Amino acid sequence: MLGRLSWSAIPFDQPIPLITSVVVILIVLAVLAIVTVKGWWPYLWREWITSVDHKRIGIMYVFLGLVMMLRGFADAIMMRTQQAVAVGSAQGYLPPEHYDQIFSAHGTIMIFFVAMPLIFGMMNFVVPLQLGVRDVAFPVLNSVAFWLTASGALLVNLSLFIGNFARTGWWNYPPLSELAYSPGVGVDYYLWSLQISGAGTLMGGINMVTTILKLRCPGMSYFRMPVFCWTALASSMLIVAAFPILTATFVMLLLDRYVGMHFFTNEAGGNQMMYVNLFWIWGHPEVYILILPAFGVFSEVIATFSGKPLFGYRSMVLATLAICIISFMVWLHHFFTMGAGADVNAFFGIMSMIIAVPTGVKIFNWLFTMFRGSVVFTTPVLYTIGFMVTFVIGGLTGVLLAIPPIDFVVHNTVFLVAHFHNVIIGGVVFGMFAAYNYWFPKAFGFTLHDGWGKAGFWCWLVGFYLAFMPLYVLGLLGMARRLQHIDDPGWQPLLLVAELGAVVIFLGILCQIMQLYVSIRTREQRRDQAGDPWNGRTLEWSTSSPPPPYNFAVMPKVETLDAFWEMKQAGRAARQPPYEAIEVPRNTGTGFITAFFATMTGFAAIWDIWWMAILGLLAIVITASAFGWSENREQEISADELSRREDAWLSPGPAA
Amino acid sequence: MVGADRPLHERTPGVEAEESRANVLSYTVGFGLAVILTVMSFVVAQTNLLWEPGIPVGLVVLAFAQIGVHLVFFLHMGSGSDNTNNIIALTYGVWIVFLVIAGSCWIMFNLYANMM
Amino acid sequence: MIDPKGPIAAAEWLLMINATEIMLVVVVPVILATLGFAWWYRASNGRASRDPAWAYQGSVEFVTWSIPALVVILLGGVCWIGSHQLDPRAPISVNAKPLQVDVVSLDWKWLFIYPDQRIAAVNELVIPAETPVSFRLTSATVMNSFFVPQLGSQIYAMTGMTTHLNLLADKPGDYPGLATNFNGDGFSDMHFIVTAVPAGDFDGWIAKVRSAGAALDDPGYAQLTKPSSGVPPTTYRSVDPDLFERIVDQTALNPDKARAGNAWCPPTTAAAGG
Amino acid sequence: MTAVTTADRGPAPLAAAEGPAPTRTVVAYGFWIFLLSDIIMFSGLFAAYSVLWRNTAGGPDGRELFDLRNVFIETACLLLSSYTCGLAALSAEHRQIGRFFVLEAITFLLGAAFLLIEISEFAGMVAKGAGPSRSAFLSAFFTLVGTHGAHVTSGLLWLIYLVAQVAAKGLRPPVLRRLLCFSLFWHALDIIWVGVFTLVYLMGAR
Ligand code: HEA
Ligand code: HEA
Ligand code: CUA
Ligand SMILES: [Cu+2]
Repeated sequence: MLGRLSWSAIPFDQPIPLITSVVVILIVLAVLAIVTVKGWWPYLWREWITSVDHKRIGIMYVFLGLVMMLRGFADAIMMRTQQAVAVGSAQGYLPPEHYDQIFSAHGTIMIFFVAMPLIFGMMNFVVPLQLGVRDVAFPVLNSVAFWLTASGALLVNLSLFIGNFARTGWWNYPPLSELAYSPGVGVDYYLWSLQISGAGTLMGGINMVTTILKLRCPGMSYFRMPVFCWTALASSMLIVAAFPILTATFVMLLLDRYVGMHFFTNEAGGNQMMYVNLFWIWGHPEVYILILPAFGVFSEVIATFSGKPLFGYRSMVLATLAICIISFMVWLHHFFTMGAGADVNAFFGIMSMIIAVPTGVKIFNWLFTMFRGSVVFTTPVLYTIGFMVTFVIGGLTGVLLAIPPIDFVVHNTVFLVAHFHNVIIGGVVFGMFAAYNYWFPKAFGFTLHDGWGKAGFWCWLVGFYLAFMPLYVLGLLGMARRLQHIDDPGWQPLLLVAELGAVVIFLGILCQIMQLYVSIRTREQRRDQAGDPWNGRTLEWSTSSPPPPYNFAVMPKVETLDAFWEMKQAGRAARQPPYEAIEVPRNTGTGFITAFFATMTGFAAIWDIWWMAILGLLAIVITASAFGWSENREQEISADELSRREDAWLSPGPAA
Repeated sequence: MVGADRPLHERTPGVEAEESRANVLSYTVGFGLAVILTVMSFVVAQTNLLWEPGIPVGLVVLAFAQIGVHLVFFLHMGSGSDNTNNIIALTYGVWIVFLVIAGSCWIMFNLYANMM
Repeated sequence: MIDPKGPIAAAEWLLMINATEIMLVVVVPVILATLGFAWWYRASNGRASRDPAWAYQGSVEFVTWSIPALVVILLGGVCWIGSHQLDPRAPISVNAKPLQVDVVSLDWKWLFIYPDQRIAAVNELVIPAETPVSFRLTSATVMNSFFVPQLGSQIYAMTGMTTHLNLLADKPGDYPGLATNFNGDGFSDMHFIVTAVPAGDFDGWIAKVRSAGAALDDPGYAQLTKPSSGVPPTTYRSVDPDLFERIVDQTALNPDKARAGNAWCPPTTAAAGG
Repeated sequence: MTAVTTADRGPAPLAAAEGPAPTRTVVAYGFWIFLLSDIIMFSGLFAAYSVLWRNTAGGPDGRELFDLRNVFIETACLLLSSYTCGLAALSAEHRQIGRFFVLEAITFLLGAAFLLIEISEFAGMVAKGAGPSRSAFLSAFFTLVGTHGAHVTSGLLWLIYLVAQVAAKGLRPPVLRRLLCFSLFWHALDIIWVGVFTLVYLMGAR
């Protein structure tokens, strides 16, 4: 009846997971209780859960990403602490079977449920606004995509309380991940949650590509699109091309595990190298899926706060597209040491280095954007400068790794761990924090407190260097990654420095939480009445903060790059045109319901509860069919309503 | 302007002006070509009409031709207002498919050869 | 940093230092310029000249593309040559006959077989200094990677497959070796010491091993395949020199079983079916 | 959600630079991107098959297992169904609802015939002891061909569902857009089948 599920799945005998579970469950229950007592459910259901507004969905993505970041950080600090104390003959406080789950969960969560939701959130929120349109191409699909991502995140976290997570690293390489070596539910949690969220990601990518290519306001030709839209397009194109391969690869591994096939097993002609190959065909483009939108953010921020157009716009676009294409031709650099011939290794090494050219061009262009501008040091700008300094170091070590003979001596050491945290924290995370500070007023109608934001930045910057520079050194000394304990006592000082770094990062997170708290408390003073707090250049700043459900009462007409800036220069901003009725999509529970049943199906499949899996699948089909039958998907906002709303915004203090 | 004759979700007027240029003739021509190419594939595979070692190459070429026929006559690539975008997307897709299959084969066969 | 003790490692470390230096030539000025530009052009600096319209200049763009391109052309050349020179398969050309060592990754220990000497050892690798060592590697369980940092390159070990690696120790000494590809709970303890002895002493070591300890027969090997970690170094007085091939074929544990390995890449026999 | 403003009421916008594209274009383009991603998904399976097809682990290979006569009939069914599906799309556009039903019925029958042959082929192989867990080759074979079969199955279910919509609502623009997506899907399945019969069957049977 319940498949493999029994009471023994709950970790009563392991204090650490048990206590964590209890605490997390209590927090969740407390939140649910508050929501119930305050009677917020109807509001949440109407305005958020069933929302198909791209802005709301974007905000929910970012929220999901930030919450998952806390989980990922909890894992990170546990790992750093373990490695700081488990030196010499000491075993630390985490036994291998627990430590192994933690780094696997950390990597998986950080990539799929922190970084991806954050970039998707930013793209969702910003792209339609920057394109001057009212929504994405497929608003309901957007909601389905978000909720499927949330469903995957839920499943990963469920593994904490019920059963356990994979102990195979975030790559989940077979044969270790095959039934023979990982008989438990851990790998199944990994596979199903990523399959479900992967489906969501693919939908999101298709939606973004279609939106950017087919829905732009009048006059918004390709070369008038803001750079962030270009990077969102490139990133989404990579998603559309890469995620299906991951899906196919995981299908093969699932078939191996569930029906005894032999794609990657040690027996019957299976070939484990093929998994590695397919995984990285997805995996390498994935890291550029993450970094490209961050590049877009920096481009917007640096131009806005230098009071200048972005230097070399066309070069920037060209570089973005070049990265998009080339990043699909380098994947072998993740397994130079597998034993391929010198020609193959050298080819992929050189292709990898070539990416340094367009990336370098971008760095130079940001540099020249500041040149002869007037740079205002807001929090987003600090993140941008911190990024430029930090990322080039990570890029340098990346290029080192791209030279096969060098990779031979640092592959799978903590040198590599340092490289990718260097580019991910210094690139993606900084980018998302810049975006968060930059677009927060647009999303919520008030600015964030700059002082706490800057304090957070400095903690993150210093913490990052303390936490990861020692790992470069340790890697060169020959310390492997994923070690539960370390034998050489001589390495302990550096490991303690790294631990300190993680603590400083934690302080940064506290500052950010304070920033949010203080900003909400003082929101009345920090209202963004005009909708343009930074003297922005692109269309999202031309509407109110937060924007109305329909974004623009009258669709903007664009004649130049940096459209809003030029409009302000020409004095054409905030003209009050005659309003006409418009349509916005109607909210629907389709996304939430689909994801609910997807979670159920995934959970059932993990625990071999087949009746429930079939039921869940049927329910998904029925939900989709019901939606596919419906026709009345839009609602009208009348001209009167529009003018009432717009007057309310424009009259107290007209913009520009 | 939301009339009863035009449902709400028709975002833009002029939707029906977008009709495809397909007609019975184009489908029939496409079908005929596809049949010929299919038969040729089967014949080439099972007879010795083609030089033995060249057969796989021949089959691949025939498959490409056939896919082209499908794209042009059934999926109407190359007509319609939206054409350039469709073709760019297709080119990108084909390029990725090529990289995945050819790249995997190159890497795997190289690994096989180096692991003797 | 690390202290290379063989030509392969020395070359790789030198390459790393060179490549780093080359890139620092660009990266350091970029960092300085970032900080400098940001500071000088801060909004509150009255002395900075401003040009808020300056967003394009062909010559500047030409330079911004050229600088990284030139660096990459240089490093790309290094990459191509280095990959060929330091290919793990390439034999090391010195005037000594290479020592053959077969490496098997087990859960969670390393088995070293000396096929010519017909002896074996677990978690202990003794080699003659100044003599090239030619490794063949495989795994009896999951994927792993064999790495002796001070001697150079690492390479994967995988079931049903044979990878190749050539290393050389310049001087006698003890060099730590380790597994770098995570392979389960016992991973952290899967390390060993490579002892390079003066070339003359190697035969003495062989003789000593031959005279003591157990023989590694099939039951003994079956015992080794059981998961265990932190296994102390052990030597075996004798071993079937074909054991490695049989492990690759996956016939070592049940000889009657037909070869189950990868049909495309049988390590010892010609490829079945072409 | 385009504003129905005066400016939008002009002739149908041709280039996207003129403003958001009409719904039909957007839907068709989105679906086209989905199809490309689906084809890329298949390319992963094709790659796996190409790498594993000789790894028969001492078990039967394609020469022993494949019956090209069946494959030819399967191909004929699918090709013909693509043709009738295209004609059905035409009748839908011209609002010839009777013809539309007949043609879609033929499409369905041909697709179902294809599936039946495939299922009986699979069943025969399993009965011979050549099931998907016999060898890596057979795993790759069943997964690649089976995934295509699963797509055909969902296509058939989708077809029933759409025909029901047409019967209930008539050929209204939203229904027409869904039909357009379906025909794109059905043609794309045919394209994938060309890859399958060439790579798997014709080359494998030699
Ligand atoms: C956001 C994520 C991100 C980004 C942007 C990058 C960027 C790069 N990465 Fe990184 N990488 C990862 C995330 C990322 N990486 C992850 C997660 C892994 C490991 C996963 C795992 O194993 O778990 C990894 C692993 C990894 C490896 C595998 C190593 C191994 O497994 O042994 C390699 C090897 O080539 C590599 C190379 C590169 C290169 C060449 C770049 C380049 O794009 C960098 C380009 C940038 C610059 C070079 C700086 C700016 C340029 C200039 C200032 C111009 C002048 C300079 C020059 C011309 C050199 N990366
Ligand atoms: C997006 C990717 C990402 C990010 C951001 C991080 C962030 C961090 N990671 Fe992680 N890491 C990976 C991806 C990432 N990591 C991957 C892929 C692996 C490989 C796994 C494997 O081996 O399989 C790995 C492995 C890994 C290891 C190696 C384990 C080992 O090999 O033994 C370690 C060890 O210290 C580590 C530490 C850290 C630390 C200290 C941080 C810190 O920077 C902590 C970061 C903290 C946060 C990001 C918290 C967030 C902030 C908030 C919650 C915001 C506050 C709220 C408001 C603003 C409102 N990571
Ligand atoms: Cu891989 Cu032989
Ligand atoms: Cu990579």
